Amino acid sequence: MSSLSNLLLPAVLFFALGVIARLIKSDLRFPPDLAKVLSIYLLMAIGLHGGYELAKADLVIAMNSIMWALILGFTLPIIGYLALVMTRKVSPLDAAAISAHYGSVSAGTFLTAIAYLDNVGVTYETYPLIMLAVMESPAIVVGLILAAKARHSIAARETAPVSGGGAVISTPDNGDGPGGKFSELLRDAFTNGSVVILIGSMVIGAISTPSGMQQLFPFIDEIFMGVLCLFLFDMGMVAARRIGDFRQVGWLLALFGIVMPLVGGVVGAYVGHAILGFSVGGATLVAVLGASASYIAVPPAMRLAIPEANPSFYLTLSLGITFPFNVIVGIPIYHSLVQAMAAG
Amino acid sequence: MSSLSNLLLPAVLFFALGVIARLIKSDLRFPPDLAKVLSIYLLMAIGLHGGYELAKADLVIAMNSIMWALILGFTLPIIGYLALVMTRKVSPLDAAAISAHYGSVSAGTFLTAIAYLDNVGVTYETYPLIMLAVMESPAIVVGLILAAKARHSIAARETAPVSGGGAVISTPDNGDGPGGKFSELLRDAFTNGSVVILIGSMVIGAISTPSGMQQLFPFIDEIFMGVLCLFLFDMGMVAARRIGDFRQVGWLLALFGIVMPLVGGVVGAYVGHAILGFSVGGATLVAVLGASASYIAVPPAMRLAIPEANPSFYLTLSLGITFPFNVIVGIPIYHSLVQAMAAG
Amino acid sequence: MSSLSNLLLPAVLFFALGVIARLIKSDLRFPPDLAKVLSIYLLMAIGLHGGYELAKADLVIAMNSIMWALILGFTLPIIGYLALVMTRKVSPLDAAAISAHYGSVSAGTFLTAIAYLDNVGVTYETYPLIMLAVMESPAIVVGLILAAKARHSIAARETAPVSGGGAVISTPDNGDGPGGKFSELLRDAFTNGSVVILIGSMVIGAISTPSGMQQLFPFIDEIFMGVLCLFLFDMGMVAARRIGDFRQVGWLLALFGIVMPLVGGVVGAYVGHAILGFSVGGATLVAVLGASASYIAVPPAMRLAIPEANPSFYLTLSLGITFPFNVIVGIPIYHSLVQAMAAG
Amino acid sequence: MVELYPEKLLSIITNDSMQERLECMFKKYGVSGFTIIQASGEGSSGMASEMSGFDGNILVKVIVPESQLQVLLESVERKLRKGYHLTVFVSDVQVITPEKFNKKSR
Amino acid sequence: MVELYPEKLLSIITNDSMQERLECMFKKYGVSGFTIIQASGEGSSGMASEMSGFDGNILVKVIVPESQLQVLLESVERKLRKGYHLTVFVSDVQVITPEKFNKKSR
Amino acid sequence: MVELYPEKLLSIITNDSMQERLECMFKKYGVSGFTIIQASGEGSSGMASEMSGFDGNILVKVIVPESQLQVLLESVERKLRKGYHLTVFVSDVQVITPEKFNKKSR
Ligand SMILES: Nc1ncnc2c1ncn2[C@@H]1O[C@H](COP(=O)(O)O)[C@@H](O)[C@H]1O
Ligand SMILES: Nc1ncnc2c1ncn2[C@@H]1O[C@H](COP(=O)(O)O)[C@@H](O)[C@H]1O
Ligand SMILES: Nc1ncnc2c1ncn2[C@@H]1O[C@H](COP(=O)(O)O)[C@@H](O)[C@H]1O
Ligand code: NA
Ligand code: NA
Ligand code: NA
Repeated sequence: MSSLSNLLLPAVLFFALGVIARLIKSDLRFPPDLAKVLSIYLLMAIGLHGGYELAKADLVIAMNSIMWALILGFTLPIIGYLALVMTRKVSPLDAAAISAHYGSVSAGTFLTAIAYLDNVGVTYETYPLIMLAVMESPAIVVGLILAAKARHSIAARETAPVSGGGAVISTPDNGDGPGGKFSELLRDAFTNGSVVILIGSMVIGAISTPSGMQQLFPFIDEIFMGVLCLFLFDMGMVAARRIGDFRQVGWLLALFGIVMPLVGGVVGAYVGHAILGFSVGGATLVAVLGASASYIAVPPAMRLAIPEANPSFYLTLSLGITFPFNVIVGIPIYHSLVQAMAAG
Repeated sequence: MSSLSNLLLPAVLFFALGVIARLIKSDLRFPPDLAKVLSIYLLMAIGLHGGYELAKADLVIAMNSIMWALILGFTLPIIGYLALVMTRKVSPLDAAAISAHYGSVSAGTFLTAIAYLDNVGVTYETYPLIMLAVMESPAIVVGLILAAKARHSIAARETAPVSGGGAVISTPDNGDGPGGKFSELLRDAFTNGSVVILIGSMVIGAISTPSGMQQLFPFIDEIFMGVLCLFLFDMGMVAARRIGDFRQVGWLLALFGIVMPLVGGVVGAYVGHAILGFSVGGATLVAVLGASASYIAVPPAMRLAIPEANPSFYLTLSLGITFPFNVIVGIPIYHSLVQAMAAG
Repeated sequence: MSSLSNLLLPAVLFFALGVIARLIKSDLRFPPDLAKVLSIYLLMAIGLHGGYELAKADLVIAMNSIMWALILGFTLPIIGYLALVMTRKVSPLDAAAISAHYGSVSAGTFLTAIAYLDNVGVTYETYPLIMLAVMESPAIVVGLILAAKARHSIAARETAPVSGGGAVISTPDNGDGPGGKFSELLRDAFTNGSVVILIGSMVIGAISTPSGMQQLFPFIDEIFMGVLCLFLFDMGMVAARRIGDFRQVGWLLALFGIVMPLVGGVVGAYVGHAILGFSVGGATLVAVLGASASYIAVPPAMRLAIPEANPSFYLTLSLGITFPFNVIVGIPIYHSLVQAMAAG
Repeated sequence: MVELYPEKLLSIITNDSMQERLECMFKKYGVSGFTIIQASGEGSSGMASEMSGFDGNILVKVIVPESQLQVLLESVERKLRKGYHLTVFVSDVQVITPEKFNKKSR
Repeated sequence: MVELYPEKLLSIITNDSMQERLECMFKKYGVSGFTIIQASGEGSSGMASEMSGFDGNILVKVIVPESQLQVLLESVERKLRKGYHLTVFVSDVQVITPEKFNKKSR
Repeated sequence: MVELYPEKLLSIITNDSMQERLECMFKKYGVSGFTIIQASGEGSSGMASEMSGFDGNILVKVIVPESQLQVLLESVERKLRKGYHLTVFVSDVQVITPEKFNKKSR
């Protein structure tokens, strides 16, 4: 029932429309920059709103949430990495790059979850929003560490560089290798665009004069749902373009794109419900944070940090499999899961 | 009187401002993607609204409207084609490409007509909206059929290929000619972007949960008129850029760009008023559907389907002549016409 | 106190966020066309609003305002030019190009001033809006005249062309030099994009039917502040990119970028308060007009009209120094200044 | 010293509605990759409006070994003969990694 | 086998405010067409901000027969001498349909 | 008659996340300027989505004297060896103002 109501949400329906448009090979194309503009708006709107609410929030719970966001962001990629390495379907560097995506989050999925909760009339805390902002970065750092480890073991095994499919495998030269400018990549992780908009808007929402915020509310509230629909319409097309690559990725890897969010969802639900003590709505949002994979902030970071990894793998998994899975069937599942936890 | 009030509509005034900006050679340029984004919004907004209303509509009238939309879409291009071939000013392939535009419709003109009716306080049915969605495609198909016919008769007359002005005239080689991949072009006709957005949004508007739609209304209602103004401002500049090409097109062809919408308007008014039995507002909208020519969906379709035709001809006619004519003087004329029919 | 409240305005805070994003080297990038679209919206919204109000305004005061706008637009560049030539840090042609920017205005600064006045609850007249529209052009003309004068004196001093840093200095050949197509550049000055949108929207706001305007108000009112925040966020990043060039410009020139707006602010405040007799709010806006420098309309005009001038100079000054100075500290200063005048 | 190897760069300027067909052509003949850039312009078929997102041009670039160039050019010529508007030109380029361009990408 | 004929490709990179003037120049000298691409960059006149839609660069491409190249270059050189910032370069290209580039488009 | 002087045009196609690094490289080796164009495409690392503003390609163009080309190519080759995806090609161009390209811009 709740999952059916999910499927009748305009936001989810527009995502499906985007997917369908590609499947029927429509010539519909959104301008390249539209998704970027819409996501800037969405992050700004949700950040302002969250900051405004958080100004009244409990500092202890907020700190606790941040700590658990960090723990999730560090732990989930390690789980993913170990699972991927065990499949023996991808190189350790690919495994590092892919799993970094699963420690991070997808704002699009998070916002769809909010639309879903609003629609079924479930309330939620604002703390998951800080967690959203916090979780973008650590996963990137873990990805770097895993990659450094992987490169080390490759170097131990081989002495001469071997040329692989299309790309030449990196020799770990001193200090100038992709893993070399670690500090630079670390800075990149914490100053990436989404984090700046989200945290910046939260701070502005918290410190602005109330009359100033009052003038902003129509912009960030009234057109929000419409913009979200447009964004998901666009992303539906982008995701569907990746679905085709999925044969290339292989069945086992595709399966990872569905199992990993379920694992992340369960862990997130437990953290949200049992550890942080959030309501059903709040814990569902934490589950969604655990389940979702980044497709905006992490891919360019991985291109720079782990150039040896194949972008087709991580883009297809996060954008073509996990994102549609979460938006269409995942969210109601995580909601039911938390309901069951709360009931049990 | 009603035509004066048309000229004081912000939407029409912004269109005029766009035209003037080009005529005085202002350096004003809108980003190339803006018109595309605005038209995505407009189609989405009007589709959602229409779908929401149509969910409550009479199925028999709806079916009837669709049937007559198909008839209009098939008949008008044939009238146009015969008229153009008679002028002997353009090749049969040009005639096919031009007339296809007149069987299709212009959402910009349709929306201006809605703004006009709202402004003079005339109500209208929602059925013309389905007709708008339906009429995009058949005209493209008719264009293909006319072109195939034209190519056939050219091939009958000539045996060796003759190189024409800049482009080499197509020899109808087996199955691989522009008319060859007919099925593919047919699919293109029915999956073109505008149709997908419009029909998709109508379906979403019809099946979404009411609470979901409620959250969308501010987005699709409140800023609608402003977005329409911005769109027409932009299109005014685009249209004015084509007005200059009008000497190149010749007086007789330019005249066609004014007479053809009048013919389409009369036919549409008759269908809307006498056959479908719509109110004055609804029949005016059907007249506008008959009168307007596509400048978004059909041109790229014709570039692919009838590459031998000169794009300057059909773009100048539909965008540079018929579109401004309809927006500035056509709409009040069609309205008066339907009023006269209703009175008589 | 009032300056603190300025710093807590969302619009100013977003500007600061944009600056910070660049300073911490975030990879945040807004699509190139976004600032353009947002400024089109802002000019259109403020124009419509102003036109609507001005339709009820006093014609004598309006005419008087226009006259004083012209006087400011012609006088300020001359003051700037003389000051710059005295510093001997830039060539006369650079001085002409730079000072033209200070006779013109920055709509972004003007709108921030409006947000500031709204926030502190100070009312203002609509006349400064006409002055905003009027002041874009004369400064460009003065720039041309100063450049023609400068070229003349260069030609008098030298007979053979001398090749300068990267660019070859122009020899005043007959009628075809950059200063030659004077009439064309004059036309450019009065048909530049911002002027067309602003004056066009004012006319539309004044002559539209009231019911037509009613439908536009949600678009031009409710989302206005949000769009302004997004625009200033973007411009903060653009400005910050120029701040780095400031060493290249030199300390004395950088100082000009702060002293010149103060001079313009004092002159504007005097004109607004003592001559035009506006309220504190209105006179503050006139002060802001005097103080602000153009960074949208004038730079491309100067590239065409004075190609020999170095764009780094005028872009760094107007965009990297004067704009942030005005937005962050200038506006409250001009406000206090007018308050002092009104009190004294 | 980095060594350079000769390849051919095929450039095609046309209306953006042709994009899908060109991509099909490239895949059919197994090129190693291609690049697409938005453009506007004027030519024998009038102006490609740069003022609206509708009806713009694209500039397509493909680097291929000399051996692959002819078959692509023949395919292009067939399209030209059907009336499609393609502005086509070939230039000589030099690359560092010739093996990259001599095989199909996937 | 598709035959190829030599032509010249003139490329100009400059500020987008120059677009109208360059188009005028092309029309004056009767080129068969031209193509314009948005760009950003840095050079002797500082950086052309790619971060805002204001004040960007354009890359203009014109294919002309060798005979037409000189007169265009002379016109370009006159502009350079007046102080306009134009980054200009010429390359050799080969085309399938030389007649397309040897006459004025309209 | 306008005289022409030979220069080298280095073109690099890569993911837009590489932009900052390439700009650093150019500044380090003191090129006189560079130009950047947005692009999309497909290659050995899959498709660079032209459908969203995320994860697009860039085409970078740098005109340098022959003497400067080698050091740039060596730097590019080092990046390739680390696994970065760069599609690189060099062409011969001719310019009017060789001095413009033979010195650092600022
Ligand atoms: N001589 C030329 N130089 C550069 N681009 C051209 C030339 N001729 C045509 N084009 C480009 O090719 C497109 C189609 O040209 P056409 O097929 O001649 O209409 C034009 O819109 C231009 O962008
Ligand atoms: N050496 C170069 N290579 C490539 N593009 C350049 C070069 N020098 C200048 N440009 C381009 O030309 C524009 C104007 O250059 P300039 O006239 O040197 O300021 C720059 O913004 C760059 O886009
Ligand atoms: N043969 C080619 N011709 C033109 N562009 C290419 C070619 N191969 C790769 N590219 C471009 O370079 C980008 C990266 O290529 P790759 O490193 O092979 O994934 C692609 O997205 C294309 O835009
Ligand atoms: Na996650
Ligand atoms: Na029609
Ligand atoms: Na000023």
